[in-house]
Amino acid sequence: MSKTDIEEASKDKLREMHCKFNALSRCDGSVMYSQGATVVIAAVLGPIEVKTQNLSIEGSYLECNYRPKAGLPQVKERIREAAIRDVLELALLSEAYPRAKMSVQVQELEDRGSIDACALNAACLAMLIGGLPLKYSFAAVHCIINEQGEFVLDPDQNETLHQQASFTFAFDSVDGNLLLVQTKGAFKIAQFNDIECICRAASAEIFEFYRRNIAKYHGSSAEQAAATKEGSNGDPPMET
Amino acid sequence: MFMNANLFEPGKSKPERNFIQGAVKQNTRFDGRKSNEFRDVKLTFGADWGTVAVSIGETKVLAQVSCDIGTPSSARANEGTLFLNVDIKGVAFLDEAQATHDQRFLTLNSLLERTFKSSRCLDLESLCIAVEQSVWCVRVDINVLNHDGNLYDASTIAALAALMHFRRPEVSYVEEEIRTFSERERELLPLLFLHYPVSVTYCVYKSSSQPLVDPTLLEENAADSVIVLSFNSYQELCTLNAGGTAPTNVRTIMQCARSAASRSKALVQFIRKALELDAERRQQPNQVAGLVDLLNESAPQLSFKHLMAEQGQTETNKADQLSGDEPMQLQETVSEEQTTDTSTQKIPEPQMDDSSWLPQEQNLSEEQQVDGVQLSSKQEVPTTAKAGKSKPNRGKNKFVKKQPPTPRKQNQSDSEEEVTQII
Amino acid sequence: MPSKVKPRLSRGVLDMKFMQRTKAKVAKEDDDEQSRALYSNELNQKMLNSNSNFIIEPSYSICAGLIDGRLSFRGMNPELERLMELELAEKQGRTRPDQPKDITDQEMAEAYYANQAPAASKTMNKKFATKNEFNKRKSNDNPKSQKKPEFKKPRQDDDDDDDS
Amino acid sequence: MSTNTSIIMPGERVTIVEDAAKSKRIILGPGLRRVDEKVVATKAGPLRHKEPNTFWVDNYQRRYVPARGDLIIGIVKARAGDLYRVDIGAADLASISYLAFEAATKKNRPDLNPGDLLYARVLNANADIEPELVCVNSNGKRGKLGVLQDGFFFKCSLNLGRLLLRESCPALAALTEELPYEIAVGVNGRIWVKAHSTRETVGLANAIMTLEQAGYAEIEKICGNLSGVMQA
Repeated sequence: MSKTDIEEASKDKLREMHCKFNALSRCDGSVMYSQGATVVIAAVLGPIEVKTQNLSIEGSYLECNYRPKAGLPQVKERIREAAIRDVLELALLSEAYPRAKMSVQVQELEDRGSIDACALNAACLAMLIGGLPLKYSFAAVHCIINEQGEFVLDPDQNETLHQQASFTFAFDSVDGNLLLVQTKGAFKIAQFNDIECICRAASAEIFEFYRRNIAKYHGSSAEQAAATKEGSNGDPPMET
Repeated sequence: MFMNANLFEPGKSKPERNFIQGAVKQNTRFDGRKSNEFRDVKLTFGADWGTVAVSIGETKVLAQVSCDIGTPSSARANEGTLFLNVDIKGVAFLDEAQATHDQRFLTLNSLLERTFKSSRCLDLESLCIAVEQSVWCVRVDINVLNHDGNLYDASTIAALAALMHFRRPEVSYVEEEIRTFSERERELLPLLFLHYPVSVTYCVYKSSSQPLVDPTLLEENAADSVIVLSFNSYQELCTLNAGGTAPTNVRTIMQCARSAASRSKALVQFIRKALELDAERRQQPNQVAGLVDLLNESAPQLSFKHLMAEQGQTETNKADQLSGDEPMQLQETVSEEQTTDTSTQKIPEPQMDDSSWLPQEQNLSEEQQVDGVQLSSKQEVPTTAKAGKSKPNRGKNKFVKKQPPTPRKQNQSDSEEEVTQII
Repeated sequence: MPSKVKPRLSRGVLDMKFMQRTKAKVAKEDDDEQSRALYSNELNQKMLNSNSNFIIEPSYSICAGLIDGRLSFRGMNPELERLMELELAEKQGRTRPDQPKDITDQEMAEAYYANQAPAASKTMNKKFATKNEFNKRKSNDNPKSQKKPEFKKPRQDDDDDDDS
Repeated sequence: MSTNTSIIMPGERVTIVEDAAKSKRIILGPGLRRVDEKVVATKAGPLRHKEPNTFWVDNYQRRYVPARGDLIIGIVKARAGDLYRVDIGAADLASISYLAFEAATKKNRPDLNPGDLLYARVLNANADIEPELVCVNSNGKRGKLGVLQDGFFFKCSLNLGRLLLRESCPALAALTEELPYEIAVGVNGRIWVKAHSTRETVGLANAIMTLEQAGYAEIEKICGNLSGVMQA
């Protein structure tokens, strides 16, 4: 993670990302994730017991909630929640645990722009840490066209005040397919294509961030793994 | 079906319960604390006004205060409203633990209502814009993030700190028209307080006469009864909640109340100090990091041990009112600092033993500033700016003489309040 | 479905006593065919023919070869430690150690030779023995052991369950 | 091996395993799945390999997923006819028949009550049916299984459970030097400990919990330090 401050000028860079795994002690996996000054916390529980009305023998039932920090969820939050659920459903390998429920909760801590993308990325990290079976990981990127017609990647809240159009994309990690497209405002299709390219490039950075942090979390375990391997080589095969 | 608590709850199995009972008897706590020792409290203020994250050990709570303009109730036409909302369903997953959730949620909710609403800690009259027409409706949302015992204290600290941190925009009411000033036009206003209540929780076990303060979830679940006391910084009781199956004698409750009173005082002092530091940071440009600090390990932490240790040090330097060995302990490690805390509690005890803690107030020098703010602010018309006053100025407040009758009167009205509320 | 129609045995033939094994075989074939037909649109040829080199093992403990998690050290639970020792010995020696005996070989041999014969014949012998012989044996036995042969209770650990 | 290369992410093809599968049979552990002839990861974490032919993905998962043969610690929740319902920290409650105890008969039922702790083996685990436990081995003997009396019990991550149960794990041996104790580690992330006194048990449990925060490599260092933790 670079220590450089997020400058207003850096319109083509993601804001600085931070994350802290298993910040909460009781759930099956949690992550506190920040992008710039936007902070969200995501937690997963699963596979757990499912209510009969949601039970499915085909695959697990996914419950997904987004909670604002003040007040009850309104329409805006419901839309965000639905968007998160749609992406998670695509990524989750639900047939691994039929007759079970996966619960993903996203709690907003501080909204300073790009909250949709942050919430999605946090949910992805929480699922990775919680060990839910996934088909692929995903990364979401937010980008706007400001009033000067410039593209601003991952804008801060005060940059979004006068925007022409805003875009949120989510990409999968394997084929780079688009999992989510959310646009608002007026734009040309050429601009859309350009922004899609910018966001795709930025998503690679987020995937790298995921990998680096999970590696860090598993920490020094890599050397140890090598040691265990050698140790277990000599051992007789285990009996079952 | 549905008997399975998907979330693991410690303290529900027989060995755990037996073990805790045994350990309490031997005065041993699982995390090595003494029976009257607290976990460290940490505050993190958000970039927005009225956002605060509180952690007591692994218990984490987020509180957010918001406000908008609404109509007052007809019974109290000249008062704003305070609404408290507790959310335990989010990332804490407390709704998954089916059997206990209702009880826990209701107790917590009623505790908060009684501590903040019924005790009338906010000066609601100051939130009135136009009588019978529009008032400020203050809403506190408490989001439980993680539950490792003592949700009560974490919630009350979070609610209090968030309310104290919150700033509302100024409004003018001219010719039947309300005009709200933006932050650029006029400085935002803090809320006005009559007193500052905060709760302290104890667990009582059948096997021991010694209650445990600040229980972890394990201790809480294994406890026979839980006592929650809310005190304000004048050491007046605002709420007492005792339940469970352990027979508790009066002496135990008095003992709890005594230490809770001084603990509450220290906590309010701590919150105030943390707010001061936050205000200082806000003076400097680009320094407001907000809740990102939770992720940043090098960020300055507003922790109870840290701040109050400093406080104690300056206090001893200034007033020299505490015992001589105090600074020595303070320089030692974290665990030692905790004993400082307990020793501060112990010092007043001999005086309090004559069954009243009011005489003891004479010793307090630091706390009385509250009255300064309160007295001056009490009867004032709502729209005047008082931002400066609530910023505690400790030097000045030393000279303000506190007046015990006022808060006491307040306190007596509590019970009436409660009665009317119930009706 | 097989293209070539197989000759089928009639029910009458199959009901004959000596055709029972063939009958079972035919019934099984029919069953298999039915189930194949049932799943034919879900199973493809590749799935039927592939002999996969993969075995799925969902247990971490088997994958990582974890040891049993119940352990006792320094005499906290002697019964458990005995079990641990046995396991260790088994692992090291790769041979099954002798079952712990309630009666040692020595005892067994002595008892056997003292009686000279299996127990039943001994009791019968007693009946036919002369008074003299009987007394002699008794006096021989007495100094050696007063122990009356009795039913040996199972080992302590065997019946712990009952009182726990 | 650098830290980065050993981490695999969901959806990634694991070619090392595919190559190995060409010559021999391969056991795919948790976190790996087969899609036709490809091997794809479903979880994020370091790829582990055990000779001769086992591969799996290590993960800091905290939710237990029952698997046949696992030794786990469960809490008896209720009695339902011929069964006891046991919470093992998985999605569903497990069941154990009252005949699945040593020397149990229809007349002679084991005396279990809600809240009791059981160290048991998972007999059956399938996504579609609730898991079944036993407290006897194939010879009808109790062995190490059964009710855990007294002591103290706490939850940890699944990872810590597995960490302690590696054959080469130094932690338990290091603790042995401090005091005599008895322990049951369930791979469902639950640990039960018992020592002679309350204070010792608390120390022991705390010592084990400090390992939770530690990575694999730090464990040796911490083990050297355990006596310090115990005193505290």
